[in-house]
Amino acid sequence: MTRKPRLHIPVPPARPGADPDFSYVDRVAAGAVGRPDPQARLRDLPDELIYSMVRVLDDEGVATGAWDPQLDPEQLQFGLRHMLETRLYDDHMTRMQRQGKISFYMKSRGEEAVAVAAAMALKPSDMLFPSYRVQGLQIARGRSLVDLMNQCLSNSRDMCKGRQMPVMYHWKRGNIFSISGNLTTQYPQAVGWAMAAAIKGEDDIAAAWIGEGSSAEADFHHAMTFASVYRAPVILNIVNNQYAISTFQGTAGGELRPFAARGPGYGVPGIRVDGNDFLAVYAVTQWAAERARTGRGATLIELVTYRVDAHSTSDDPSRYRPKNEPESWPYGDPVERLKRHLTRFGQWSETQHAAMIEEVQKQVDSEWQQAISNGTMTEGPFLDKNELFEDVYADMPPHLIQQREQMLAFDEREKH
Amino acid sequence: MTRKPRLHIPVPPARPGADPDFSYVDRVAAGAVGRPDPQARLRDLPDELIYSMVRVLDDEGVATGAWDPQLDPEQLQFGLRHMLETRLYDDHMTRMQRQGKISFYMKSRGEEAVAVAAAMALKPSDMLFPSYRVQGLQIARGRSLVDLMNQCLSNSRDMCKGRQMPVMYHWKRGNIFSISGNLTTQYPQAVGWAMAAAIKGEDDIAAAWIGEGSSAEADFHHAMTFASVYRAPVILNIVNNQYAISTFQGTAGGELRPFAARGPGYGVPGIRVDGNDFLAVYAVTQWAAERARTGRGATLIELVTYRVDAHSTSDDPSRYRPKNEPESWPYGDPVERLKRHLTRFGQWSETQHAAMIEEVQKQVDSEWQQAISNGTMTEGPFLDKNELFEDVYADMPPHLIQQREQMLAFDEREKH
Amino acid sequence: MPRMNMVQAINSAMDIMLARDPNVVLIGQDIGYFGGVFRCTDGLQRKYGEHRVIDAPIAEGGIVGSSIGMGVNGLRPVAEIQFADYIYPGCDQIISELARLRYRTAGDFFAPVTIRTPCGGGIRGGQTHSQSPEGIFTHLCGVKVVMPSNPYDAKGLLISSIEDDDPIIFFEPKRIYNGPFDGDPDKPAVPWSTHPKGEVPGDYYTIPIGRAEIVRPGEDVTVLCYGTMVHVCLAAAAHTQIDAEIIDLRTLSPLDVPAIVQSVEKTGRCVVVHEATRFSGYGAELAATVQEECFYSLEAPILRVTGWDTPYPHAFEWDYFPGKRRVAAALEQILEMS
Amino acid sequence: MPRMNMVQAINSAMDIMLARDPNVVLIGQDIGYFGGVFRCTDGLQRKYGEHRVIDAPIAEGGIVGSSIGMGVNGLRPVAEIQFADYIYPGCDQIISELARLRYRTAGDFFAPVTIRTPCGGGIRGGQTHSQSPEGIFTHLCGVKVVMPSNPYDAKGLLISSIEDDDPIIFFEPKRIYNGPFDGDPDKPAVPWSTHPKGEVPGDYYTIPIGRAEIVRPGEDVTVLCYGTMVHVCLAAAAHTQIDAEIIDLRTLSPLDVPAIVQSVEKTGRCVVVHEATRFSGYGAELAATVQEECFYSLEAPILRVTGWDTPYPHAFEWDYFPGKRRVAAALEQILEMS
Ligand SMILES: Cc1ncc(C[n+]2csc(CCOP(=O)(O)OP(=O)(O)O)c2C)c(N)n1
Ligand SMILES: Cc1ncc(C[n+]2csc(CCOP(=O)(O)OP(=O)(O)O)c2C)c(N)n1
Ligand SMILES: [Mg+2]
Ligand SMILES: [Mg+2]
Repeated sequence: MTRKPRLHIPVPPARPGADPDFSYVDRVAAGAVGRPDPQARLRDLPDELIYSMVRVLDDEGVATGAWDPQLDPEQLQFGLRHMLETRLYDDHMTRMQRQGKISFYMKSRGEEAVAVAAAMALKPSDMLFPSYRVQGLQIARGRSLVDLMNQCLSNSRDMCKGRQMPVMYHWKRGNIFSISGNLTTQYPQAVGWAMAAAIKGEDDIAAAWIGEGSSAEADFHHAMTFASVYRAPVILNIVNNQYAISTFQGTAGGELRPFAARGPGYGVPGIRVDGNDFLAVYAVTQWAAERARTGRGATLIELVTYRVDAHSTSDDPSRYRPKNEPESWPYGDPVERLKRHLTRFGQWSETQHAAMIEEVQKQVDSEWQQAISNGTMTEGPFLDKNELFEDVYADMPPHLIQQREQMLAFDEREKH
Repeated sequence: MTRKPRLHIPVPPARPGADPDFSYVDRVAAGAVGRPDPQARLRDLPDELIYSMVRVLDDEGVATGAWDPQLDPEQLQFGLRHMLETRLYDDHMTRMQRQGKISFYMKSRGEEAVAVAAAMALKPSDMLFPSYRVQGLQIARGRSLVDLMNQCLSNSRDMCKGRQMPVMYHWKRGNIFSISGNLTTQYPQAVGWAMAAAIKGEDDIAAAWIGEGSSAEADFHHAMTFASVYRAPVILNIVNNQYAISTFQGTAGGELRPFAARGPGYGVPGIRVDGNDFLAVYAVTQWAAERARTGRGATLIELVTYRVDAHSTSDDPSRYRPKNEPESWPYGDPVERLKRHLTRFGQWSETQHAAMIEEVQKQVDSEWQQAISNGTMTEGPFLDKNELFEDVYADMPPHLIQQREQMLAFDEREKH
Repeated sequence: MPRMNMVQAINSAMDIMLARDPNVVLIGQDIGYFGGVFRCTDGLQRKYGEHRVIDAPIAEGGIVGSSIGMGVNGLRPVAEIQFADYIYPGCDQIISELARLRYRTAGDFFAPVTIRTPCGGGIRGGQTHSQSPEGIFTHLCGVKVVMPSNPYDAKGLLISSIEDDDPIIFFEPKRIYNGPFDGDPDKPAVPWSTHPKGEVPGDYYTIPIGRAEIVRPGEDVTVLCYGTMVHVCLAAAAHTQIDAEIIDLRTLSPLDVPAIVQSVEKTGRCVVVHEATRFSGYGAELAATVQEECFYSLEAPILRVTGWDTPYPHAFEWDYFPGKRRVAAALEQILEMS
Repeated sequence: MPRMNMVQAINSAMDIMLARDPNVVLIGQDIGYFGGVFRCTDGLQRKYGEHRVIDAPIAEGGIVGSSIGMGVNGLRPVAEIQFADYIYPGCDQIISELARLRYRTAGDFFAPVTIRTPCGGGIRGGQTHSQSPEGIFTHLCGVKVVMPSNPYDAKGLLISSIEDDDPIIFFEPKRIYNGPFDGDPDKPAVPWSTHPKGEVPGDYYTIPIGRAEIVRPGEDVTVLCYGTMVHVCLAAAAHTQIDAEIIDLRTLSPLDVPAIVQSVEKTGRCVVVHEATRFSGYGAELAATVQEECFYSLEAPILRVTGWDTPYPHAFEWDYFPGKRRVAAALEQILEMS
């Protein structure tokens, strides 16, 4: 009987100091994967959807293959604009956090296409259940940055009334659900929302996003099981950005199989897509949405991308991965790739691009000015302190009224 | 926008009054599925392991194909005897429940091979994490029926000291873990046990059993994820007996894919086996055990069988399925099939069989007499009432000592 | 007036709400075709269809999580957890999501989910069919906790719960589904049909959430109880002939403090009774509140009669269960004190 | 004597136990190579290897469930739940399995698992990084609940917890990881190095589980508190110059009742303080026990100073946090009463 430990421990390909090594990420040519009829039955879907990768944009920026969604230039420029807006918004808010203007922030750099393209491929009436790293959904749906900034500032116009940490947005009118600090809880909720739509005979569908690390939570299984049993009209997205804080995707169970492979076992199609390829994300989302809307049930989409920046403003990735790893991600940058595509076909230019960046930057700055005029952590206008006790219940019960009075009494006391 | 409900609801093929319909259960010929090298890598395992069914015994009782474990007559007779012992024990205890001698009972009729064959294919030092319907594990490992009966009686010799409902056995010396009333909790526990064995460099493996309905619980996902990430030496069995109390296996997510299909998505091989085929269950368990013991990690086994009797003594299946459904199960009865096999090759006879039944029945009866001599629900010897407060903690804390005294004080009080 | 047991009253409440509000749906294990292991949903799927009375997979977390989603999409889900002992896999969705959704979205999103679940012991169910976990949920902000003690209240409170826009954990003391139980297992079972609270109007009515009821007026000591223990306490009072004022809390959270204070200020004594284990249980809140509110009226310490601080056993159930004799002893003890 | 902050003391406890006992293993999210989001396991994987300091998938239920299995197989797992706010997915394994395994198997099986988890507010973490859920776990039979208030106790109690054969929920008040905090966020942060309890022996020592400590002897009122609130209470006493006897419970369950009774019988007054929400929280048990044990010594009702009964907010944190001024007000109020 051996006495040598033989527990397998997943180890990332490169630690700080070592050279980045993405040999575990297979190189797939754009257009390599065929596009099945969205009405196809699960058993007729080819394995390549899971084990290869849906890609449309090649390295030269040419769109190739059956998955090319054939979007017109305006749509593409619209997508580019919203990815840029997302990125510059992220950069700005990170600076503001460093300056102590907000308590915390989480960027989505490198993952903008995952959110923006998906939002564009869905109907405005479809309900979105986001994670904390798909702010592009809000921006692509036309949410003003001021609203988002107000939330991060917990100021007088914060849609959460100061009750959530920064980036935990929601948007009722825009059909975007509330972001929870507890991972994966939105997954079965999205399935339930979709079940209700089906029960009511409505055509709207739901879509939810989690990270690959979050797929280990129980709610992933709950969502997959319920989506499968009731054929719920829902799109379940796993954003595989290779990291969950410090642990690489192998620790979440991605070492042996792509996360998309979890689908078929439940009777749910899985698709693996290049998450940095705007056209591919759009096309795959559109395909899954058509299935859901036409009664073919759920689709599990793995979006392969890379978390370029820190997990959050509290994190320092240089502690656990090579500093230069981001540059060596084989599938490039979503903004650059869409830009190259547009430019190549004369629908965009460096000057236009520079102009757009300048314009968006101006917009971000001016919206920030607006936002702080609604208050900051340190300067008013502040939320009404009474809000602390509102919305625990639909109507405030006696003990909360009493506690609110106690709180106000203390303030009085302090004054004198 | 349609207004017609379009939520899919799984509906069983036959309700009470209708004719049984097992057309959803594919007929697979014995020997149809090949036996891959236990050292094979997941990617080299054929789909038929999951989408077909491993069967060895054909309808004539002939063992065919590569999965035939080639057991000698003594082993087969040993297996037959323990299946019979399990069955007659079940029948006896059910009668005793009807007579009010025990509070509750759960039979495993029709599923005896699932437990007995698996136990025989594993080493005595392997740790078993049972559900409440694999009592055959205990019996095949040589547990005396008296011990099991003592537990069901919560009598003075109950290994649970009256703290668990009937059938919630455990057997430390026999390496069988405690049965929990909470479904599926044993699954990640078995994985953890196996992780510890691997950490310590020991060769023992773990095996766990749940029902197909229980596979919907979060702990199924936890177990699969951890087993996959750490390649834990564990066998995860799903006993698909077609029912979870009143709901058929489609409600648990079995409508679109066999439960074995959940495995590969995690990087864990899945195998579907005829659970009423003693030889097939033995062979598949042996195969999975060899993989686990040689560092190839976990296997998910779906054992296809049928719950012939009520869920428990509190249940009445005629409320939700055709009365004559059990007889029409396409894969027969595990005892009959093994008997036919042995008889066909002159290693068994009707007279031997009748004699064995009589002998086992005698044994059951005499062990019951022994058991009730250790006390029943109504007659002593009873457990020491002080036991009520033992084992909450390793050492009894002051507040429990105090509460125990209060309890005893009440009894005193009543006496006078 | 029709007579119903608690199962029928609960069934009637859901029947009425399914008929009145197209957005009401039921989901749970074995609740559909089968009608539930305790028969509480018997006949409702046949009557309202498989899209409104839904058999669920065995995943309490999925049942609660999907119910939240359905609630956010305009439905009023009534989820059944087959036994309160099995609610824990749903804890994260209940505690982190259901209870706090309205707060964290400043009222923009909420899920009017009612979670029904049978609780309590006395049925020889052992540790996993006998638990009283209400104390975990009364500690949450954002959910209301209800536990009726009779058919009439059960129906009225369940209708109120389903109509309530806040999430509600609705505990059903399974020991009294078929008849009141005074804690003496040797006595022949009494059906609800002989009990005044077994008279239940066939149609719609509500009982307000947040209101306790005095089920026995008295002068000497206030007894705070709920669920099965209401009947045990009544029996103890009758047995000891102590003039106890027995209050059936009915709603555990939010608590009807005025009703309690008024009584304790009158009696000057208080006994708190529940089946759940004692340490850090719900009874502690009752004792803490009473001594805060009524300290100067109290002539004796508040006593707690509860389950012992052990898991619920299979054997010795009647030594574990806080029965008539233990409540009676506390009543006698507290009157001797001062 | 070396000086340590609480993170270093906790790290040192695990370091020593990993060295002393080959069966001790650590498992949790980001605890391995990275050393934990709060650095509590910094350097331990490098020192003891990946088989003993294990990075886990993001599945609290899996972490607890597999830890139970490891414990049953002879290991002593120390599991980290990254924030107490994320312990709920592990509730079923903790409540239904970990807490009751020894009982239901009559001692044949048990799992000596220690669950470490950072709790409490004061770090602008909002509702999902600030919770104090101890009251859910103190209600369980079969687990012990510990919460240290300083580096010296943290190390001694964690070593005792790891060596204990019973499962333990070990709460770490994250606000005081780096220094004591008296509740005033505007004051400059104080490091542990200047605090007597920041003097921590480098080697093995234990502090017994189940023992409270008087951190400030006094005559006029007993203050029961733990974790961060110990420092807030000390500040309130200093601020009001009230001669309060402040007891740091250290172990919440099982509770050190004699230490409490002795003090309250002396002072005749008691204030209970915790960060957690008030209704049905752990403080209720303290109040209930004190009035049961010390009723005739009490000159005033027991007061509770706690978090308000709302989710933990992001804005208004210092209106929510039961800070010095609220404790001080309670101390003054209780002395005026009688
Ligand atoms: C239930 C729960 N457990 C743990 C955490 C702490 N946590 C926050 S983000 C995170 C990593 C998530 O990684 P992933 O799902 O891959 O998303 P990503 O950050 O990469 O977008 C963890 C462990 C949490 N928020 N909730
Ligand atoms: C967590 C939990 N939820 C619900 C139950 C109630 N329950 C007991 S057995 C059972 C059905 C289980 O069916 P399956 O897993 O198929 O096992 P089988 O009874 O068919 O062997 C249910 C729902 C439980 N014991 N635990
Ligand atoms: Mg990630
Ligand atoms: Mg089954």
